[in-house]
Amino acid sequence: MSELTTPPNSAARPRWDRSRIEELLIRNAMVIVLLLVMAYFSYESARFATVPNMRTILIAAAPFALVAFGQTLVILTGGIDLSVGSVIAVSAMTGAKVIVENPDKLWLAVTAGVGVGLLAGLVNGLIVSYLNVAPFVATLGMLTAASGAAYVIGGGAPINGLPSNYGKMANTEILGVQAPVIVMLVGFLILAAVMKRTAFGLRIYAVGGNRTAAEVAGVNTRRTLTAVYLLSGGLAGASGIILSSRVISGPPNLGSGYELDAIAAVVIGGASLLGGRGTIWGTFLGLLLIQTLNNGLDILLVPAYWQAVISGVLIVSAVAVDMWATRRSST
Amino acid sequence: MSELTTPPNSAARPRWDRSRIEELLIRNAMVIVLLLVMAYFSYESARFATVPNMRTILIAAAPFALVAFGQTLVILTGGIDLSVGSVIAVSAMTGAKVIVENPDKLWLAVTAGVGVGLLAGLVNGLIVSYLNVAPFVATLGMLTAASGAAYVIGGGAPINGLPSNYGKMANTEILGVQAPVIVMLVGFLILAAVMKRTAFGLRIYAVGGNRTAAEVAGVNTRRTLTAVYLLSGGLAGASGIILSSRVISGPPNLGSGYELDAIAAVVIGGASLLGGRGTIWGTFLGLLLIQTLNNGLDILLVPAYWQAVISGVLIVSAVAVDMWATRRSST
Amino acid sequence: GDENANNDGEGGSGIRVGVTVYDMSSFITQGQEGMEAYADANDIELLWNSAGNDVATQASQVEQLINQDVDAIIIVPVQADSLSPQLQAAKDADIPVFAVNTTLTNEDLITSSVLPDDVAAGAQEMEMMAEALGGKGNIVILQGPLGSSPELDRTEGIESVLADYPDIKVLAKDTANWKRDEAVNKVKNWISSFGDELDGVVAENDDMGLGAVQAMSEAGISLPVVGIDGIEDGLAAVANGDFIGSSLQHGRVELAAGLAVAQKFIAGDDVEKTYTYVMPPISPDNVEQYQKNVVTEKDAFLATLADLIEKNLASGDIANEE
Amino acid sequence: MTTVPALEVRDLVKGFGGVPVLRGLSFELRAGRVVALVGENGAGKSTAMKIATGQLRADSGQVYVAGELLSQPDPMQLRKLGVTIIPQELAPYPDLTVYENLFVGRELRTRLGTLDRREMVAEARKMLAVFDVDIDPHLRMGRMSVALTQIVEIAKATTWGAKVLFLDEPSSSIPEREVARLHAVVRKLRDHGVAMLYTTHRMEEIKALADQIVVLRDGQLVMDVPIDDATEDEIVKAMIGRELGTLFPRTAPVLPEVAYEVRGLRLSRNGPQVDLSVRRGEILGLGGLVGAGRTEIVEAMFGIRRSVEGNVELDGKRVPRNAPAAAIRAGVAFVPEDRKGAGLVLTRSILDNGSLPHLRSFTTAGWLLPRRRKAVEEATKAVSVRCRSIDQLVGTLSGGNQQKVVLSRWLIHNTKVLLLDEPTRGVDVGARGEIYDIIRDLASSGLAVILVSSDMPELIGLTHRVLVVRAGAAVAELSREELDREDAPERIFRLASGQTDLGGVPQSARTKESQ
Ligand SMILES: Nc1ncnc2c1ncn2[C@@H]1O[C@H](COP(=O)(O)OP(=O)(O)OP(=O)(O)O)[C@@H](O)[C@H]1O
Ligand SMILES: Nc1ncnc2c1ncn2[C@@H]1O[C@H](COP(=O)(O)OP(=O)(O)OP(=O)(O)O)[C@@H](O)[C@H]1O
Ligand SMILES: [Mg+2]
Ligand SMILES: [Mg+2]
Repeated sequence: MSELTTPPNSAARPRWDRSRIEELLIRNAMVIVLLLVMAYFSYESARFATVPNMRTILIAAAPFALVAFGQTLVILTGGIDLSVGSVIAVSAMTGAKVIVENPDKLWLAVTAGVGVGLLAGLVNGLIVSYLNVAPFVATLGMLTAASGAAYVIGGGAPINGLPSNYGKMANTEILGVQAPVIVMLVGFLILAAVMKRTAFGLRIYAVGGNRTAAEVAGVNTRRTLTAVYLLSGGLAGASGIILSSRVISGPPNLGSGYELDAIAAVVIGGASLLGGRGTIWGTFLGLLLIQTLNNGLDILLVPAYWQAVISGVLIVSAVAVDMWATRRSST
Repeated sequence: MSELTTPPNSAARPRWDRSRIEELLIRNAMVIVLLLVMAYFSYESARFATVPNMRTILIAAAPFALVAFGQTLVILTGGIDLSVGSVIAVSAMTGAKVIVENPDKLWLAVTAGVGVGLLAGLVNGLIVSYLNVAPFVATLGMLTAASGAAYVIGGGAPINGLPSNYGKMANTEILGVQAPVIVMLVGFLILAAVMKRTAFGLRIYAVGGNRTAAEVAGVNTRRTLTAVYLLSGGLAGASGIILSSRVISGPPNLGSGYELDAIAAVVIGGASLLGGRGTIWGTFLGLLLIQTLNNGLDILLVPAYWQAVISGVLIVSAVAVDMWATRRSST
Repeated sequence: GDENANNDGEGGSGIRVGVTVYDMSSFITQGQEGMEAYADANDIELLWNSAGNDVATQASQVEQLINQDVDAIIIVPVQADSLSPQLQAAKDADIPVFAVNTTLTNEDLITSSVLPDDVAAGAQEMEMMAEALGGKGNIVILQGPLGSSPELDRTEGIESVLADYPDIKVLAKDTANWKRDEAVNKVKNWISSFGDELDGVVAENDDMGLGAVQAMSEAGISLPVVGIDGIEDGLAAVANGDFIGSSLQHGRVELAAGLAVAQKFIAGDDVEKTYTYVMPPISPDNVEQYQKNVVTEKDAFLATLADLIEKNLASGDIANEE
Repeated sequence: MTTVPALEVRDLVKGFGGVPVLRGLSFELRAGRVVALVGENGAGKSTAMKIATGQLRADSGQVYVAGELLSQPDPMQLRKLGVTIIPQELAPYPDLTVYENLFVGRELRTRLGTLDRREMVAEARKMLAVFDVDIDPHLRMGRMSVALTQIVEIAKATTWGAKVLFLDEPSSSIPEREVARLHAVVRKLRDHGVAMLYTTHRMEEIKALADQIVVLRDGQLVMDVPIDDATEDEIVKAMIGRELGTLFPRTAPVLPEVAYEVRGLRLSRNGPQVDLSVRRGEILGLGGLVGAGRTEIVEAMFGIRRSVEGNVELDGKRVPRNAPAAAIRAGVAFVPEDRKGAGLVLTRSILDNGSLPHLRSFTTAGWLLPRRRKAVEEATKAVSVRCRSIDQLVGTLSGGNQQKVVLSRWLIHNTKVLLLDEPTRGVDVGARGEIYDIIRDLASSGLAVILVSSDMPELIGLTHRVLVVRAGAAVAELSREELDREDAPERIFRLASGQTDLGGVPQSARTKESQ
């Protein structure tokens, strides 16, 4: 085998594998961008690089991270989940409604909220995999419908007057780390492991890389797809519970617009919207970049609308650089 | 040779081309859905099927139609333009700003507004075609950035005190038809003709169907792509001017969310988000369906949030039926 | 369905009033309850539309209502200074138009308006804060969606008071779009930015104020916070000391007043050009009564609302709740 | 030959991710001459063509068209200079009609500048008539079979007056008689002075068509001579660096037990019924014309295409229909005809692709086990996949090696039946021999094999028995003895095309058919 595995003229070829180094560099490119942004903010404000501020970034990132992780799986299959913003709202409203009516049944509120998210995800998944409706359309419909449902639950208004035990969930600390941050990190570790080390993860990549080939290899692609949307819905539900617990209220427009930010995080993290390419780690970097920008620009007192302009330009630039690097390494 | 061109069992194959008839039926399916919806509303309310109400539907559809037409071209190339909502806002703000500073220079305001739209579209197009950034990301960046820019133009506030001549544009009637409706119809006829009768139209389909092949066939795919985004931006700009003229006001959040409705109209109209398939006529039907729903549900006094639920479900169902019909006809 | 369609003439004794609101916010949901209570009591049919925060949609809805030949149109605008072509169309169709909550600039096209004094509300909350700080300190301001008229007016009110307090410094002001979750993150970032320098948070509504309270509790600090609106959680925050105060904008009262004005006009009574809803201050002393009206005993309150509104219109103090 | 070459490349160097693919390649194409470009899978043929047509950029080297050096060749510029390509991966616009497909990029216009559709349809008819195919130009391209698609692609590239034409395996998926028409077209173009570079893995085509032969090995030119100066053996030796043994040594004997049995399988209510059985150790061939429905049959047997009724049994146990996963578990393996489209996940590694069908046996509670790697490593070694490591992405392997990966993954497991659909399409002679060896070895170890092939020598040389399929049903069977007779190809063809005459002779039928 060995003469077959080494191409002739190997003298001309460097010992280390250039493509791997470039791949490493590309991956690090986003780390480097993140570090540069952080360095800039630290230079501009002594208030940025402090422990409390890092905690602030992390807790803001947490609910958003769950949604982005779920979105990563969906995008890896070549789909998209536009409904997560509304699913956050409908889960939060459900949780709030349940807790207001049963103030001592915290577990019921959490179960109901996450359950509604799972249900929405399941419906998305079934529509996408069995009715063959394009994910964009199926989840756009769910975006609209679930947002309506969130208002229906509250009768058009936010649910106020939540008992304080509901707020405990998101506001507890364990060993000095806030509970949502722990949920985020645990979620990250589990999902990263699932994607790298389980059959389910491999099937997700396979379905996204080539659905027909996955089918030929005996993968139940419909089940895989359904599971992925289900997960995305469930994570959005969990995110809705965390968000509403954090603000101890159930606003029917909670999470609106999160879908676009979540997708942006995934794409900044190097995933392809065509499916098959991307990692949970990349998404984590992408969302840290977004959250760091939000935080740092606030600290520098940049007005909201300028923040929008700057984020828009930075995100497109980051992706353009990434594209350029990837192309260079593969052509 | 006959065995190559005729599938086996050719006795069972009718003389007329089955696919064409089915395609006709599929196309009519959406017309039928539209007519059913209209019939239902007419039955429920005598106020629905009146000339003034039809005029209301049409004038509401007009600015939205321009955006959806542009979006159709973009989607035909396999792309997506998420930025149109913000481009509407930034164009409206520009037009308003110009007319407030030069109350008698209507032409300047219109030129500036549409020009800003064209510029945004050009930037989208260049980023997509030359930097190879995924259209979703490029236009998502533009969505954010242009929305910020709309606020920057107004200094964070709407532009007030527009002269009444600015409102004349959208509120004039020609032979009893409101100007925006005429613009919509003319736009429809021109674009439908362009797509059917010009090389540019054919090339748009080709680029969306198979970009590499188009390149090999000598199509300047980058120019085609750029032109399409440019057009989409310009149409969004025109839409922004019409909208702001219609209400004689320059709100910085004008048009927000229009992108998703426009995409929905295109997809309901039978286009594929993968590119290469769809028509302007289909989009026209799709947007009439959406506008009729909006209008009819309002007239039936369905609460806004129930409207959202109903629209979401109806749109997904319509597309699912369409998918089913298409599949049936092609297997 | 059919009933509306067929009995639309003046055969019944009732009148038909079209309403288009900017969106179904909690304020509007309250307002709808108030209007419906008043409508039931006065045999008025309401045609309720929500514009989803889109001016163009609102324009279409006004046109639809004109088509339906309603007796009056009440607009709770998405955008101040908009819709003049539609107002003109209503005038041409001889349908009176009433603006509630936000002004529509083209005054001669509007029969009458019922407007909260947002400038005064902003000033009122800033006065509360100034008093709590002893006229000296550093604050941050959470604004509504930039460019919306309550944001513009409340900011104007806040700034007018600040002019009298040269020792109060505004460290930062930015929008959190009326939202609690956005405000939490915004204020936490500001706490990072300013640390101990910060002395108080002025929020242009209660929701954002509650977000600020949450942010401070996460950061382990406690500073005076003031809001506007008197929503359920805001009233509770005043009661338990999280807020130093708020201002009551009671949607039920304000929107019902708008409907009452419309009804009077149709009945041929004289109406004033503008009714101003001056938001009563909420302090720990009076919060209990408002909690009753807004939350705990709101059904009882709604039952008496029609009479209350009549009384208020006569007295001119349309925000009165006693 | 004093004129300048129509197109010339000099010293092309190209690498992907640090791995060199072309190392200083030079050749020239002259007007009115056909150059055959041959080489193993992965030798760099497509890469060279893509560079010469501007789709890829070389790391260094020059492209001259009619003596002019192009600084940065791009497809549009080359198109203007009269250079075009029929790519290896077919590239139709599936949602456009046939005539639109033919005219994109050179639309016919009316005097007003609008599209002249009527004229385009008329022209399209003429263009297709050259190939003697009666395709309605209004048909949607996506509804055409691969073979017809390829013919339209050929018509597209050959009829607009190109001066230099690259044909990258144009005959890989069209039946033999259409290949003959393609050759006629190529000769006609040659007579009109077009310069052509033609890639193929079919030896017989080279001799039939080319004036000059260029052999590529590992990115370098190892032979560039007039066609008459090289024998077939020399060409093969230059390509693969060794002598090629006999492709089809005698196959091992068949065991008596029936392994796999299909009874009454129908793909649609009124469709034809499929019955067949294969014994252990047996290689059963399915022959037929393109579009005969062989692919549909094996896909339905495996379960990825819906069947509505019937019975499939393996070792006497029923295998559920319409459930590929269950079929795999039962021991059925399937190598699809379209390896890129249906066989492989190009964005994943050899490891992942190799283990994908067997994840159940490589996991506990869903978690992947280390023994997966060892199993895949062994399987790829057994078929000598040429790769850097099993972590290499499958998409970066050459065609033949990809095919071996698809095959190798069924070596890992308890495979009992192997369904092969065109397993050597686009595979070079060397690799083809290796694949034949593997198939034979598998059969002699007791597997039952069903081989769908349009390659006549392969069908006849490798199998124990051949079923001829027409219109979705088996119409005849040829035993090994019948296959050994001289007229076997002729008989299979006649059976496949529905000429019921089973006897010998009718030479007239043949000539009539090829007119
Ligand atoms: N995009 C790519 N990235 C990495 N390697 C590539 C890429 N494209 C081609 N290669 C490698 O370049 C080599 C040459 O590929 P090429 O397609 O030119 O081969 P070929 O001679 O046309 O083979 P075949 O007969 O199978 O078509 C192969 O080893 C292949 O793995
Ligand atoms: N020329 C054609 N026109 C229309 N339909 C065709 C044509 N060729 C094939 N088909 C369709 O494809 C089906 C069979 O195709 P299939 O790919 O299974 O055949 P095959 O014998 O495997 O051919 P190949 O040798 O190309 O793999 C037929 O039932 C027919 O419906
Ligand atoms: Mg090749
Ligand atoms: Mg086949």
